[in-house]
Amino acid sequence: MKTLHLVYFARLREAFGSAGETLATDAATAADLVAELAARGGVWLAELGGGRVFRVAINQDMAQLGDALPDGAEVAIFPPVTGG
Amino acid sequence: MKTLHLVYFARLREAFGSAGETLATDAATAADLVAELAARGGVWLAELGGGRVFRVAINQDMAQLGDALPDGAEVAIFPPVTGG
Amino acid sequence: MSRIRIVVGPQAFDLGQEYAALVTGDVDSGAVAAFVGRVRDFGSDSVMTLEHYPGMTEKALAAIVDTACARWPLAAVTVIHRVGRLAAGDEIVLVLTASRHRRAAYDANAYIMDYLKTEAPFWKLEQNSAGRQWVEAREEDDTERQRWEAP
Amino acid sequence: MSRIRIVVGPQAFDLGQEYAALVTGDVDSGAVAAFVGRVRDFGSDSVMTLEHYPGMTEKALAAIVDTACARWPLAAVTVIHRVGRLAAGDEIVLVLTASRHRRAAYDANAYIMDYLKTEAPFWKLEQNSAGRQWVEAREEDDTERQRWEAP
Repeated sequence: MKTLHLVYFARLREAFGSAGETLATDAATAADLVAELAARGGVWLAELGGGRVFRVAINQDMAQLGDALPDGAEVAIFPPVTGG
Repeated sequence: MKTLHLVYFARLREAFGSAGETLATDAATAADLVAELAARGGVWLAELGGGRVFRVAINQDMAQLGDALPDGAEVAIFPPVTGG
Repeated sequence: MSRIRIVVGPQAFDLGQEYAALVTGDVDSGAVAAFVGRVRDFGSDSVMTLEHYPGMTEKALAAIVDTACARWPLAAVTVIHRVGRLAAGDEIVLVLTASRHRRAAYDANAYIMDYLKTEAPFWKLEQNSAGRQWVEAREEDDTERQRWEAP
Repeated sequence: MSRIRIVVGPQAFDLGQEYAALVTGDVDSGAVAAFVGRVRDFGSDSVMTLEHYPGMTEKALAAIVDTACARWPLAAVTVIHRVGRLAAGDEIVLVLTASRHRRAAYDANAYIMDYLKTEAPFWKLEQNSAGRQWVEAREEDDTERQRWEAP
């Protein structure tokens, strides 16, 4: 079991009705975590279940779905960025 | 016979010791004019005789050596430009 | 070492002042390129809100600028990105690049903008009398970034 | 029609003021690119003198800007080129391009500079304690211009 600090931004923050949460999980990779969240159903499934594009950052670095999740990591999930 | 208003700039102005002159000539093209000037010898030959690069403008448009010279034209001869 | 200034915050910036700060005392940078991104009018009473990911934003911009400095001979770089509420015509982003070489100043500037657009965690929310919507990422921005990755 | 401002003269320019004049009232140009060329230090007491061909200079710059406006969607362009005596660190040239599109603003700006460098009749004379010399044209500038002519 590890502890992750999840943060959500922009459209996902609004869709989830949450800016973040602390989660105890066995997820080894970002893909595992996303699958666990999508399994909640509803807006979680709609946003993370494959129908829409999102990005993941681990400890404030852009990450790939296959990347490992260290214990205590800050994991951010957000839409493709639109700054500039 | 036509009349041309010649103007010289930068290194060529200094080499010729002249900012310009009015010339009565039979030169049909820029190349004819350049040959006529180079035939003066000395600095004219040194600058226009083939050893150094120069540019010609006819009536304030960049020109090629084969371009015709209209009567009354302003013909400028100068080194490659170095602004900006 | 390049002089680097990165600012993320709600304050407006002044191009003239930022340029002056960049070049004062520098008689070696013959070329300075600048880019300013502005809020375009998207309808009556349009307001844009820029959200970002504090902490990661600064880290991502620093990484992009460091990569640019490794790739081009840059004497100085400034990147300023605003967050919060902005109106049509307001400035959003400023990138300044100073170099001995014109091409380096231009290319590094465009590189920084192309990566900022696709890697830095900012999101635009547009609101006007017709409603509110999060701006969608443009495929074009990915294409423009990818040209820097060609072999 | 693009708004075009071309100035050739001895006066210093102010980037901030020129930017403000370019964009004031324009809420459609989301992208503004700028380039400033400056006198680099080339030795103690260095002084540069910019000579030009009055009349042809303005004509050549106008032709370059018109071509850029035909090639890219530009809302406004400013080109300022100084002549006369300048010291190290002084600004020589300013090009501002405003567009709806980032890539157009960058490319048009670089295009104008590349053609200005090879087609506009300006000449630089450098003077310092070591002597005086006319700056030689660089082959590199021709190469950079030629990339716009590729089929």
